Amino acid sequence: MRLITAIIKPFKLEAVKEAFQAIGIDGMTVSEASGYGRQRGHVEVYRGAEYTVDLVPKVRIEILADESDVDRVVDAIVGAARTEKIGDGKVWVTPVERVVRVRTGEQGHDAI
Amino acid sequence: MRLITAIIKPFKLEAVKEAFQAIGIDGMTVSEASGYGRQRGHVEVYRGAEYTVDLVPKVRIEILADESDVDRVVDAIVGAARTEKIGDGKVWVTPVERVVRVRTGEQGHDAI
Amino acid sequence: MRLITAIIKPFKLEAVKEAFQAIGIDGMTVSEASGYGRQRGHVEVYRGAEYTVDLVPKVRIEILADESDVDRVVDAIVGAARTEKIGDGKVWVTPVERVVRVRTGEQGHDAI
Amino acid sequence: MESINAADTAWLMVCSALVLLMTPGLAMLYGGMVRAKSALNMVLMSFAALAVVTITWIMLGYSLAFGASTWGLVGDLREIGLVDMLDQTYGVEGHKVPMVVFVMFQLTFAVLTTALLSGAIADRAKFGSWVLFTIVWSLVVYAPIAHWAWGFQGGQGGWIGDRLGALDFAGGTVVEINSGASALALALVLGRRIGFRRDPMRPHSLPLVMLGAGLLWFGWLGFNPGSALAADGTAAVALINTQISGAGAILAWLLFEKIRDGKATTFGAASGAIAGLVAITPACGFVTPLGALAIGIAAGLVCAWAVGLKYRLGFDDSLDVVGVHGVGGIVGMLGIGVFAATVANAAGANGLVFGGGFGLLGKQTIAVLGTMVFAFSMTWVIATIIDKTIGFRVDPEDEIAGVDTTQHAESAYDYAGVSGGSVLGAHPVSGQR
Amino acid sequence: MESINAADTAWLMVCSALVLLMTPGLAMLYGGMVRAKSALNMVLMSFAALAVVTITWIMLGYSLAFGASTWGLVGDLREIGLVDMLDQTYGVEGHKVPMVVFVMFQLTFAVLTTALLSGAIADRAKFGSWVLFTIVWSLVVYAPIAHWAWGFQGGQGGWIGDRLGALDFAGGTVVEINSGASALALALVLGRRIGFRRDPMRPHSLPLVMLGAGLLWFGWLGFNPGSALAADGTAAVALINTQISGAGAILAWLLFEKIRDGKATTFGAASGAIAGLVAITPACGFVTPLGALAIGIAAGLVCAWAVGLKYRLGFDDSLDVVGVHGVGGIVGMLGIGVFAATVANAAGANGLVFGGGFGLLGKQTIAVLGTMVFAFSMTWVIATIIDKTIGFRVDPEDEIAGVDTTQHAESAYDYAGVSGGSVLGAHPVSGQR
Amino acid sequence: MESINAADTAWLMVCSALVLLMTPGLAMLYGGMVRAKSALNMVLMSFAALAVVTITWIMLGYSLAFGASTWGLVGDLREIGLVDMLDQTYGVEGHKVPMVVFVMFQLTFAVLTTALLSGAIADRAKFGSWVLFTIVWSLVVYAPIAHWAWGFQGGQGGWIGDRLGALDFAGGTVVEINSGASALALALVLGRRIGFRRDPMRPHSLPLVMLGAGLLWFGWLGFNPGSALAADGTAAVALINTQISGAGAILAWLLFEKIRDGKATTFGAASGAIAGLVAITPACGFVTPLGALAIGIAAGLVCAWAVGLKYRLGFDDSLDVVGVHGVGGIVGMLGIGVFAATVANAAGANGLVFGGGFGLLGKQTIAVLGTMVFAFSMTWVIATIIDKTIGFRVDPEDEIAGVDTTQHAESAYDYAGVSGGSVLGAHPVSGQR
Ligand SMILES: Nc1ncnc2c1ncn2[C@@H]1O[C@H](COP(=O)(O)OP(=O)(O)O)[C@@H](O)[C@H]1O
Ligand SMILES: Nc1ncnc2c1ncn2[C@@H]1O[C@H](COP(=O)(O)OP(=O)(O)O)[C@@H](O)[C@H]1O
Ligand SMILES: Nc1ncnc2c1ncn2[C@@H]1O[C@H](COP(=O)(O)OP(=O)(O)O)[C@@H](O)[C@H]1O
Repeated sequence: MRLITAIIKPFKLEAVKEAFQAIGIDGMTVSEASGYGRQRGHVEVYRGAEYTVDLVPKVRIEILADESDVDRVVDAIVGAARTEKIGDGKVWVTPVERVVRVRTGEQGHDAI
Repeated sequence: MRLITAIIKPFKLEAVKEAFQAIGIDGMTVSEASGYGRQRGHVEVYRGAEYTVDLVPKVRIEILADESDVDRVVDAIVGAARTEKIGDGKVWVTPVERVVRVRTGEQGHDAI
Repeated sequence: MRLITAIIKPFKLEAVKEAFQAIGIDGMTVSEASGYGRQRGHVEVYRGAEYTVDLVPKVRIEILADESDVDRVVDAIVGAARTEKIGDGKVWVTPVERVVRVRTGEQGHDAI
Repeated sequence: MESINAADTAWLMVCSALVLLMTPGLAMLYGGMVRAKSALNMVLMSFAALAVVTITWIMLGYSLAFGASTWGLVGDLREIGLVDMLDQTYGVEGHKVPMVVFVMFQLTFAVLTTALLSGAIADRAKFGSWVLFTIVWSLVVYAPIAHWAWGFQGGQGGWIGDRLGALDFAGGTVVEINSGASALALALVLGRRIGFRRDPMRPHSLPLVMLGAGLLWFGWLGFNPGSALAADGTAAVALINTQISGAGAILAWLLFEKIRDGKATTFGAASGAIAGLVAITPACGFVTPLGALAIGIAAGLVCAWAVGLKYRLGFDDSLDVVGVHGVGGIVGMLGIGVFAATVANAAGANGLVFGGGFGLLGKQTIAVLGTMVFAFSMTWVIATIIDKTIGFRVDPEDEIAGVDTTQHAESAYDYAGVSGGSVLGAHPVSGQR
Repeated sequence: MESINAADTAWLMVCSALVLLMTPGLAMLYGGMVRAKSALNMVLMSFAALAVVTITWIMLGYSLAFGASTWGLVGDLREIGLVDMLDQTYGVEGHKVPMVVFVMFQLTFAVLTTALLSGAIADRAKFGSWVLFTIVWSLVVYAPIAHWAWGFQGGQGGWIGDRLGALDFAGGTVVEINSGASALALALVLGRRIGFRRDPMRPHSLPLVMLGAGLLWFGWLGFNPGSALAADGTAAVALINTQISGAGAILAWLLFEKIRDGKATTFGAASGAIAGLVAITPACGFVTPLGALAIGIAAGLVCAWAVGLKYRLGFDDSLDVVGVHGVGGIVGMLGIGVFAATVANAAGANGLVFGGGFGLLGKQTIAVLGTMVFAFSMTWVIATIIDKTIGFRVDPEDEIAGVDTTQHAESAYDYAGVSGGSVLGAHPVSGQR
Repeated sequence: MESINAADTAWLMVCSALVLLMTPGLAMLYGGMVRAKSALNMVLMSFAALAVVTITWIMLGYSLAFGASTWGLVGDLREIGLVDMLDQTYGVEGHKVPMVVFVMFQLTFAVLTTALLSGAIADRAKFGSWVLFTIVWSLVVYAPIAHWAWGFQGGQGGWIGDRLGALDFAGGTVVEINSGASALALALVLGRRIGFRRDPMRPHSLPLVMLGAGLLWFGWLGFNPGSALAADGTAAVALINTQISGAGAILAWLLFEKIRDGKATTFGAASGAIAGLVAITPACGFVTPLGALAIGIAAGLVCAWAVGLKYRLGFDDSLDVVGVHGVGGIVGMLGIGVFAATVANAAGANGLVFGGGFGLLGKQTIAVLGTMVFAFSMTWVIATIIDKTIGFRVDPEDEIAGVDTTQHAESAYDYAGVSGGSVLGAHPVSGQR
């Protein structure tokens, strides 16, 4: 079992969702995040006082998947979220020892 | 050391907190998330334009725990968060190599 | 490849950012979280009805880094985020199997 | 049209606008007080009352309230639809205004009072049932009580104002006690919210609450002095008394909180303001400024204590209509019996401290009780009938998910993409059907 | 100064304040309707119109609208800068007010109408271009149409009101149809937003929308009855009619939604309110209360249907200026032809149902068409010239990122640190330059 | 009561309501400008001023300001508690209004001015100390300065208005310079916020700021023309001048920003509006519309520059009371010396450009300096005494955590469960004690 985490540009979420549907992935958890990296933020000015907002809005996606699905999931994300502009984000994969579905108590493959 | 992550229904947070108190777990980190899965979202209508809101509000809980506590923690979550309706969420466990308490620099078991 | 996750006090984010710049780390993902632990929350009162707000605002930082950088990153966080008051937070390290940069498809070390 | 007084006409038209604004103001106050998941429903209940009661009032309500009296209980139906009313005037010689201005001014009171009731049933009412309720209630409960207090017909009009001679300048019975007693009935019929006394139900936006309180205060400066129906000395007294009582009640409520809870709160200031404005409503045209101060302070203290009763007694009057409007209205009505002074208004009376004895206090008490009994029982009957037939309360799942999405297919806020991330979710299935 | 009527003066000054408030009210309504990333730009477009049109109006606009007429099309330039106007009066004998009060009252209409247009170009306009546009539009489109409808000069004034004899009490042509037709032109020139009909563009804060609707309603109670220019019986009729039509339209819109979509919505109530207030604007001083009710209900139904047209026809009138103001204005103007009654206003006329035949309806139709054609084509020309020269629309990246940060270097909200975490980011590069 | 003028009475009562609304409006403006963690405290400081100063004013303040003068410095104590005042009138023959209406109108000024000061001490003041401060300040600083400028007693009254003959129509000294100078003293006594010039302290809700600005503008249309104390030609001039100056200052501020920072901002529009309205406050009844435009533009430019001073000089006048009200008030007071014209108001004077020479400018300068010195030094003394005894500033930890939770046990917002997750935390320990 693996956990695939992706940080993407917010307006690409819809495209990623569609890419997942195409490969039969129909569960994920999404949350808001802010990114700091090569992509610069912007400057705001309030009564002449300037602030640099250097965190950029991002969306985090988490997908639990079987080891065998990992490549397809990663490729789907990379394919759908890419704009080729700086700040497109990262995807990473971490090992998971155990997964449980709360509703049923099912474990492992059956839980996702 | 393990990290137990759970995605649950928001209104079950209080019950999970109580379950943790019962088994002597008194630290966790909580954040907002949105879930996409079997549970459907809802439809909203603004001046006749319909939107499907297909992400459902969830809460993410993260608990660092000794390997020996993992089962108790997972059981506590599953027990407390279950409503037996679709969308109750998932719990998963990942390995952790190192834990540090910022305040003291304590490591491992002592850090949690 | 490792993922370093830190839960810190929100007003320490700026200090951590500076510490990272000093050691040449220039990417991270930040998100809001709420912490539950030794640090107590506060009480609020609305028309005489008292509520205990027992979750304390925190910031979560995630940094992907080479194994060799882990110690420096952890030390930088612990050094910058410490106030020596309860609630300074935790840092933990988990293994990562794979990292991809969405923009280019670069993998591993090159992706961060 | 007979010669009207332009100054009084201008004044009453402006006051109508001021009182009208109180309903959106109330919508903000109430909307801010509930959790975010039912904020819109709360707001919409007020706007629906505005729409419904406007129509019921011009069609029937005005006539029931101000038509020729039957036994002092209710008016007749001769003036429905405002037909033939456009060239009539209202008022005493020298202070005549176009009849429809009076109709409009009174209309804004009927609207606001009806909207007030929604506070008792936050988070859990079927919207359609609320709409139905407002139609019936505004005609069957509000209009008669308005008749009682304000249907002056030379001693042959409403029993409270015209026959008994109890004093109610701007609506202590009609607006405040009426809404408080009706709210209690509604709260009992609908029952407690899921999680009452267990879950946190704190206001989701106190700035919205404070905005509502500010707009209400502003409107009240038309509500009370406008009830003089002329831009005269009585209006002036009512104006300053309103201001003083509101201020006194804020300070009293904050002090109460500081002593009991250790901290004075913003929400307490809003609550105190409203309590003080409520209490002075019947009294503003009859008492001196110092009397107004006394009434305001009393209202602040008594209401600050009274809003806790619901937890002890276990009725879920969600936004404290009973504790603030009902109790505050009683403080004001009885306060008249104590502080009324003919020096403030020659057409008024002297209360206890101005040597008027217990007579006035007795009349005021009868007016209070009569209003409470009628409003509570009638509302209980109406709400029960609605509940037993089409149902008044939403399903538990809908209540937990929030009435905004389940009753109205909307959410109050979408701050996505503003501070730290963009979210999530909505995509148009079809732009438009 | 010749003797003025103090009551009418007070009334008109207060009405000026009420109408002025409508522009900030509109800013809240519009600001709440867009996504959070362009809320400020939306609000600022209204405030900029307030500032710009105040100046253009006193400098030139007032004179173009109310100066001596040339062929019924436009006024002259004799009264620019309000020079020598301070001791003049306006109005008929017995109802005179200081001239500058009339200037101010009319100014608030010019401001609001200009601000209305911004709803058509939400999320995508260059701010500097908008400012330039408002300067030109307020002089070249608004002032002439105001002259047409309200430039009464003994039959030698504006062609619509003074020569043709079409009726427009408070701005069905000048404000509503004008803004609707101009908005359509603007929407066409700027083109659709990125993601129109694909992305969710739901209102980011419905409480803000409802607040705006409430403030607008309040202001409308000065806008319409104030247009009587005196605190008299006509103002009174306009007042109650305004209230009734708004209420009727809310109920009609909610019913429409309930039947079509299954649920009545808060946003629908706000939209219905505005539709009803729009439609009664030209008619309020000429119809009976029951006529106002009919017009309100018609407006609620027709506009609820009309706001969907943009999706079918594919023009992105983002906040439905066309569907609500344009269509609502037409309903009202034609409604006069049907429901006008001299019993409501002896200076008015009788429409179809009061035995006046089709004559009035014909005149109203001509007024509607004349306004539409002129407003649409002139606005199209102005907007196109601006677009071809300095550009009217922001870059696509700026539009996606949001015009608040890209046009104004601001974000609407920063709730960091309040509920569940503090964020993030901003640090001052330099306190101040 | 002697015969009153009903039109003037109606007008002044409405203006009282308009000015009263400015304090909640200010609460929104100020509340939106601070970080979310201290928004409620900011709002509550205004509401507390409303409550406290209402009481101090009727008890003592009014008498100190308008009672019989001692050496032109302060009134006597004969009119405390409004006892025996209910049947008195105020004003010149033909324009008499009930005395309590004048008391109320002036009361709303005292309230607002006191509330203004809170902007200097955002995020860090002990609430109890603020309450104490407002009691003392409203009596010891505000009332005397009101006496100086407006205590007209046939040349035997206040030294600024009645003896020196400096002009201040609606409060350039009393309200604006007074609050600016006092705010500076407060800011110095309390010291800088933790993180001043280092941490981002951007407004947490600009829509709230804009709402506040809108309500303030609306109220100002009662504040300035109401100061004519009659619905007459002078009020009319004040009305249109107010509008023009506000508009001019918005445009000037936006232009200043565009040139210096590259972008015009929403916050700049709000700031410009207030700067322009502040500057015209003393001048509105004495200058022509073009004079008002000049003053507005000057105020926009000067204040846009002045708000940066605090960063250079290092005093933390958090919400720029000094830079906007103090500096704007000076621009207006001196502007009178330049632009006053008897053609605008025969009871006024001619300034520099209307051939009046430097005399008036000299008087205005003396009035400005006298007000500044007195307000600054008295406020410094009062604040220092409070600070040395019970303390005026919260503990550093409380300041970092936010004064809302630490001073008031509340948080402004709880949007949990609305967009993307429900949170978190609060559960009732006890429903009620
Ligand atoms: N070392 C890192 N650890 C965790 N997240 C990172 C790291 N570097 C970048 N990110 C995340 O990836 C996002 C994109 O990174 P950025 O450097 O801006 O562009 P790109 O990935 O296209 O080179 C950032 O906004 C941040 O959320
Ligand atoms: N493959 C997945 N990876 C990550 N999170 C998931 C996945 N599938 C579901 N979830 C999370 O679990 C929640 C519940 O899943 P859902 O399929 O709706 O119901 P259930 O778990 O009861 O079958 C989702 O809302 C989502 O947050
Ligand atoms: N077992 C745990 N698992 C995950 N997060 C934890 C755990 N214990 C504490 N935390 C996080 O660390 C934060 C600080 O912990 P706390 O016990 O309050 O203070 P300290 O770490 O200084 O002893 C908490 O607010 C919470 O976010």
